[in-house]
Amino acid sequence: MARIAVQREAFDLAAETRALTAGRVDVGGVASFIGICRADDGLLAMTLEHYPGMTERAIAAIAAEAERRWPLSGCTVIHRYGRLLPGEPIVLVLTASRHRNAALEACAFLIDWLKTRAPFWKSEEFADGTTRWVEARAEDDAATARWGS
Amino acid sequence: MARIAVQREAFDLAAETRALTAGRVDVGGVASFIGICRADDGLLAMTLEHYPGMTERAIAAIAAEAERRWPLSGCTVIHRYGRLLPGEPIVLVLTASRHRNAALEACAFLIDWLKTRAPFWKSEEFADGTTRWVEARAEDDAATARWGS
Amino acid sequence: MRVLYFAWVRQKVGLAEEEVSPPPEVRDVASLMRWLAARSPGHAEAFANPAQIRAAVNQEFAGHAAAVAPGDEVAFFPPVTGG
Amino acid sequence: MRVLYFAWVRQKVGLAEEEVSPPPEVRDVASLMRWLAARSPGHAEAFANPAQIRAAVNQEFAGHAAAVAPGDEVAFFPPVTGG
Repeated sequence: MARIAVQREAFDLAAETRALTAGRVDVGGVASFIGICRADDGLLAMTLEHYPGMTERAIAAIAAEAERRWPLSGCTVIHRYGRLLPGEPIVLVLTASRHRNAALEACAFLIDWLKTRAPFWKSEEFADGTTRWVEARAEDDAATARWGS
Repeated sequence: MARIAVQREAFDLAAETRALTAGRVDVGGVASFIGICRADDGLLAMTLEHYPGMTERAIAAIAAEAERRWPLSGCTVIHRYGRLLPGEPIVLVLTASRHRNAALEACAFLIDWLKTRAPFWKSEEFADGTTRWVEARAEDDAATARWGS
Repeated sequence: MRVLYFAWVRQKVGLAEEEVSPPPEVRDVASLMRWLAARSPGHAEAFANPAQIRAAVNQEFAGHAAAVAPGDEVAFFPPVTGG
Repeated sequence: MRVLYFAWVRQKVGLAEEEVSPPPEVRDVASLMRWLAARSPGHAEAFANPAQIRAAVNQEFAGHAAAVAPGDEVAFFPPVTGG
């Protein structure tokens, strides 16, 4: 059963990692990915909007799919929303397994699917005062497609 | 230039992650993998022996290969040696990049190559008093081979 | 029926959500979009190009042919950009 | 020439390292293993199956055909199991 959180606050990587492994001696590897806000093209800030209720369900479904595909001993997904500055973390994916490949592959799978299957939208603010909605990218669809459906 | 450490002590995941991203606004993702000692088959402890001097060179060469293959903004490999108990972390690989795929793939590459190209040997102690050297596994060679040479 | 809007769909409509009672012939997502488009200039602009709009019915992603019924929660938004 | 042993090679030889002065005809890793095998029963046991042994010359992995020379640091060990 994955731990899912959708929150404004930052997350604690070390604490989340400990929670996946504390008291266990059957975990051989923990993989993680942190997505971070970049300051491309004079970006000042990014605001993430989401669909409360559906977001948690969608992420739980994605995590359940990862747990169906790989023998995970634990899985954590924390996705932030609200206004974030360059350098701030946006999303954390953590996977634990007996075997390194299961943890690494499930981690890559989760972040690819979150990109295209979790109901978040990003609005970017730039130094020149303009704002724009981030458009979905064909390469993210391709990254999702490589895992099959 | 990667940060390489070969040490007896545990490592600090959060501090190492911060070191890769502090003051930067061009990092879009940080991937990590932590290998952990499992208590399989009644294992009581594992002792890692290594080749001081060569170990650091070999890991630096592996990290340089990762930096040649992927556009990384940072890379950290910390490998422990000495006697470790079940549940204790053995190795940390951290990769940072503008793009998530570069970070995730380089992280998987590094741990695969460390398995077969870093001069470490593991001796296992079991509850029945026996000890044995861990043998190299054909599947680790296959995992290394998938990256080409 | 509760209708929710997100991202630029929300901005163009000018509302985050509204309660609507479409007529019985509105039975799927596509016909609901056409019916909503007539409610205001903002709605019309939001739904001007239905191919750009994604939907969810009762918090599950749904195609434009998916059925909708009184009591459903239906959401409209651009393609998602999570992660 | 400095010779280092690791893991079960070290245990069988009974030494972690030793200084040796092989004769001039010992020019590669394979002939060095044969020459070392004659030094003691422990050495003989360690090198009984050369196919199980990996080597490094001056801290770089080296095949059994790699050259060795006076002044080199040569290490012998089982296949590595890092990570």
